[in-house]
Amino acid sequence: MELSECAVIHLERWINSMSNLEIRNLTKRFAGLVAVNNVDLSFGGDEIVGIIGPNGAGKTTLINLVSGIFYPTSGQILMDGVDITTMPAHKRTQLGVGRTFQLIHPLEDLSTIENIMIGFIFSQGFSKKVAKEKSEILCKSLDLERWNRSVSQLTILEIKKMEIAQALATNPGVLFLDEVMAGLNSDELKELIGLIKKLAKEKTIAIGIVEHVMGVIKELADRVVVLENGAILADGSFKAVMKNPDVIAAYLGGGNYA
Amino acid sequence: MKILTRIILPAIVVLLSITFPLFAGPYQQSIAKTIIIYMILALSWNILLKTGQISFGLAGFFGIGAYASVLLSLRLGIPPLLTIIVGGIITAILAAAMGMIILRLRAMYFAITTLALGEIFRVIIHNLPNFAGGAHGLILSSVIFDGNGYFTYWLFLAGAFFSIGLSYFFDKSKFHLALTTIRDNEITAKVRGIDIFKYLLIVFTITAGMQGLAGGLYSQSFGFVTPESSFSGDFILLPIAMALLGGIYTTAGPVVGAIVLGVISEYLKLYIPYGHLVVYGLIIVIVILFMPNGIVGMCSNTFRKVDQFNE
Amino acid sequence: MTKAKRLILLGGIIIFALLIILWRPTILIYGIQRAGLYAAIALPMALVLGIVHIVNLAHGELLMIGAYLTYFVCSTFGMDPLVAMLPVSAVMFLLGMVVYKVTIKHTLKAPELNQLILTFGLAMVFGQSVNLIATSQPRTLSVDYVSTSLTFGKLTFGVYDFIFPVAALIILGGLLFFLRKTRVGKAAQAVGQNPKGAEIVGIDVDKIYLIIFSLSTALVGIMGSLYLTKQSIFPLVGGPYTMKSFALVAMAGIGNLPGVLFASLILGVAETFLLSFKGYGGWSNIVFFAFIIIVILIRSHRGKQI
Amino acid sequence: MKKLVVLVLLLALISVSTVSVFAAGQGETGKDKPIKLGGVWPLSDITGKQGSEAAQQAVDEINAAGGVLGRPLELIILDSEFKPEKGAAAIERLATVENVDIFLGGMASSVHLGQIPILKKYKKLTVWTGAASHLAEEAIGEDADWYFHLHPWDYEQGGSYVDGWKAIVNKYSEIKVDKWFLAYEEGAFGSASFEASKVLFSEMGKFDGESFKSAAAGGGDYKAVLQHAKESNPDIFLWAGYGADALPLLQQSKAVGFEPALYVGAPPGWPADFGNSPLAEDVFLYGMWAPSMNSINPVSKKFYDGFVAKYGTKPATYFAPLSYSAVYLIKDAIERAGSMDTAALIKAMEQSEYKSALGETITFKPSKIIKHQGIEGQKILQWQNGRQEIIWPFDFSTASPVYPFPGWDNR
Repeated sequence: MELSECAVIHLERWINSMSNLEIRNLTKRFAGLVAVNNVDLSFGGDEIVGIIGPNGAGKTTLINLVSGIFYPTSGQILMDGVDITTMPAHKRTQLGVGRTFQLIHPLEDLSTIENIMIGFIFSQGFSKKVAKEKSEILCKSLDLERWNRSVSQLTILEIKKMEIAQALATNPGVLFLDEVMAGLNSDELKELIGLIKKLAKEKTIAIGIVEHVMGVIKELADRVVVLENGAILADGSFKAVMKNPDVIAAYLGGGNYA
Repeated sequence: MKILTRIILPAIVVLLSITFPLFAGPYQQSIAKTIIIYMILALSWNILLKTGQISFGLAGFFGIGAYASVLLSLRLGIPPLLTIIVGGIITAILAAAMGMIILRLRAMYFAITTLALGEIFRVIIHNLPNFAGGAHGLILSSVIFDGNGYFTYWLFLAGAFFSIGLSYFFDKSKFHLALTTIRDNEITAKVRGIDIFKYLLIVFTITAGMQGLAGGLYSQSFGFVTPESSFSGDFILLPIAMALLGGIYTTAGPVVGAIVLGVISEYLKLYIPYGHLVVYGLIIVIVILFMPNGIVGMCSNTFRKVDQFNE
Repeated sequence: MTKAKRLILLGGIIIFALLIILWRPTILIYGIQRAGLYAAIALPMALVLGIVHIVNLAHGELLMIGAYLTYFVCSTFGMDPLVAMLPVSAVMFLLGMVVYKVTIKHTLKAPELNQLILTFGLAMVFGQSVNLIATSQPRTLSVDYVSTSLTFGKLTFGVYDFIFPVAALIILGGLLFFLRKTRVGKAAQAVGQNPKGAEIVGIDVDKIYLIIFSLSTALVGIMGSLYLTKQSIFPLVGGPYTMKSFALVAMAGIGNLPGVLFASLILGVAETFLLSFKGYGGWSNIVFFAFIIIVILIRSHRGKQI
Repeated sequence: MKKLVVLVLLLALISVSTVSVFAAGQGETGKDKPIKLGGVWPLSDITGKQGSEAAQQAVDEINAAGGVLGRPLELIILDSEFKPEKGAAAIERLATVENVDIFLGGMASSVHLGQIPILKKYKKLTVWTGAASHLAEEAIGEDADWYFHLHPWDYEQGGSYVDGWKAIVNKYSEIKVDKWFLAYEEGAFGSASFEASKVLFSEMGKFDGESFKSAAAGGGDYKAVLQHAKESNPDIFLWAGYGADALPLLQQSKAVGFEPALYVGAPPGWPADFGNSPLAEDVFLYGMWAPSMNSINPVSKKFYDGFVAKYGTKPATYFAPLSYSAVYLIKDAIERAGSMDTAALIKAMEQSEYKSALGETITFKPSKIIKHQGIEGQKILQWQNGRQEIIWPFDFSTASPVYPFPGWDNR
């Protein structure tokens, strides 16, 4: 089944969704160090934004702030104009903030399909029955065929897909993918890249993708944001950013990028 | 096969348990009643455990339910049957209020806090001689149904069915998904739209209500309450042991565990009058060592293996 | 807790203490003695909880066994309990090894609940076995020196009980030295913080667990001997101390040994403070648990926003 | 599949538990069919253990002497585990599975409260040796003519102490009991003694008291109470607690320098070789029986020697002679009744006049509520040279009191 087809089936609630996330001079301090420093960032529609930077640059912290795992020290977060700065995480999800996690942690005590259902049920309020149907369709759309297996039997790629599906099931307008590519071989990488492209365009989800693999960013990102020490160092097209001397310095200084 | 397991067998069990008094003597009935008390506690504790929260507050809520029900019939003359239900509700309300504060705690901090609260209830009751009978406790002029064995048994059975029903609901409804997600990973739960606190509060309240209900059943059927017996530590660890030995996270587990341990303890003491508790303890140790997933867990595992073999 | 806060708290406590000394010195004396007993018994549990990560519900029963061993040694060989302490602790160490190897070892992979109920079963076995052997009739060693007392003017108080705070300090000091200075101790701490990591860097986690559990059993055994000098013993004597210790450890926070001493001090003094008001003794039981709840809640509030 | 297994298991268990009804309870029939007594005690506790053993001893003695009405006695002993529900289930079993004719035993009021509704259901002859709580008496009620209670009720014990001390003061003029202090354990047992005593003793002088946490409940620190006792400086200091409190109390009294002229303890039992402690010397105590009774009471001697011979240990609690007496009371009643008809048995029991091992000749009189109360008070004894000597009632006295309580240092 083509994605475009099933998209129609299970995206009816998404038609008018051209979400927009706006982050206004956001700052987060942990005892002493500044993890996120006065960040201004705004994106939406079907834009794919690559968020890069050396380790400890505050990429994941930024996502945690937006998705409500932490509350910021100062600044503002607006989702479609709604101030969600101090909103509990589960409410933000219902407003369309979605994310995956750097470290995969599937829910071991639930089946694969149930792992996906929870999004439909608790974010969108579907009944178990409907959620199941929708999840199966979603799985098909992601070529995740073995949804009846227990999580422990899945391959890494399948688990990654499952977690993306779990996030999609919450009907996000803005979706953060935190190093989804980690641990995949080149073929799997290609597959997932293709998938993400489709998602952005066909479901009109704004995607913020944190990635070390520059190739992926190059492939996917319409726009790249570079963080260093929690502050935005550069913001622009991949080419432009990569030419930016500060960025190069940062990377040579910061060292590692895959 | 499906029909057999889904309809016929349960029907038989229900029928048997209802007609139990007709072919079993008062002695078996009274054992069954004790088992049911512990079964309700084990089930309720297991439901909360599905969220990953370990409660030691069983005795506390049990005692509150017991005292509430006795006080209601002594001070306000409310009919016993009603006091049991109202007692359960009062316990639930109290639990909800406490939950607001303590459900932020996790793991052993939550466990010890619930234990401490139970103790505090006991001490308070203990120091209210005029209102709650103080150290002596209180007695009722008559026990429920004037001690009619049949009705009392059926009342207890109703309590058991109610609890099993609740537990089954938490196993099958979307609660199962919410609670399991919370247990497995609270952060995932949050970002997938689950209001953790809300679910914890609901479950904590309901399970406390069940424990209060058990307390009411107990006090009304024996016609008395005392701080020592109504808040007894036996109501904390034995139900937990039963749930664990039966198999946690399932409804069948606590039920089986309660029946097995309940029956075993009765039979042991017939054969070893002066040392049965040693053996009882040994059995607990051995089961934990050799059936880490409990009886139900083990059975289902073996059968899963068989199924896979057949595939 | 930040340094500043800690200092403020300490200052407050000192002032409070001074006021009490002026008003009723016995409160502080008895409070400290009581705290010593609590802490000395709770410390071994804190050790096990912090490193082996199991709540040992048989803790109090081990105390009881230690006490009974001492009793039989003393009554048969006419030994002084403070001497008998040494052989007893050795035996208890072995007992600890056996208990660990035969039972606990095999539940460490399982969820913590299994360990909880396992130790509950063990507690039952220990308590009831002793009951079969020695009956529930209390046993007493009457040692004359336990009632040695000091008199300042009108005030007379027992001094022997200071053996408990002393014991607590020795145990704490010893454990801290062991954990911070010795190789095994450092390894143990590593295991406590991150068993997997420790395994990777080549620490024999199982051996560490064995040592720590046996060590704590031996320490509880020693406390059993000390307990016997002051109290009559019976098969269920240990039970309450399991819960008290568990509560204290929770109050102090897992892995925080000095905290146990601190927590015991607060509770000990608070209890004796309430007890010193005639007729309010009944409520002193609440103090213990109320304090624990408050402390835990305060800590959780500080530790909010993971 | 999983469910199937579980359900099968369930069925199996239920059927197992029911089969037993028909399995048990079919004894032999005919003339030599034994007369069945059913006894319930907390067997894990020394009181229940020795109580049941003493009852068994009596049964064996009686059978050795040819039984009752030519029929042997049979005693079925069940454990109450100190749990009301277990105690109740035990009564149900004795009544329906074992088909006993008579209930006896008993210890712990809370357990008894759970049993009373069941006892009322069967209305068989019941001879109870324990449960002192007045609540138990209320629960039994006035019209339970089948219920015979041996152990004095809590208020009766208080009363007996008053009478005892009055008598002692009259006889020994030097003894002074105008100012009282009662330290009582905070549980039901202690509180009961306090409330009972408060009323009664206030008529004899100034009465004061405070509760403490018994070592049996994880306490064992009495310094605060002793401090207060010392401050109020009483003529007579009493403590109502458990055996585990006995010696620590004395030690801590010494430590805080508290030396009352009369030091009285009222635990249900005393720790092993308590008498050997120098501190124990001349401590007064309340109790129903002491081995010293052997020297003045042949029944007591018979019981004591028999018990030691049979079990190799000394009886350490008065629940032993009490249960022993209960069995003999029943035996006499059956013989007088000449049948096992309950009405006749009750009638015969009412006429009991049994010279018991406890000293008293047990007869049944009404107490506050119930019709048949056996023993109405405890005795006042004193530890002298490591033995419990009986001081009062004077007709059982084995020694005269040592007064005042010697100071801690001259021991």
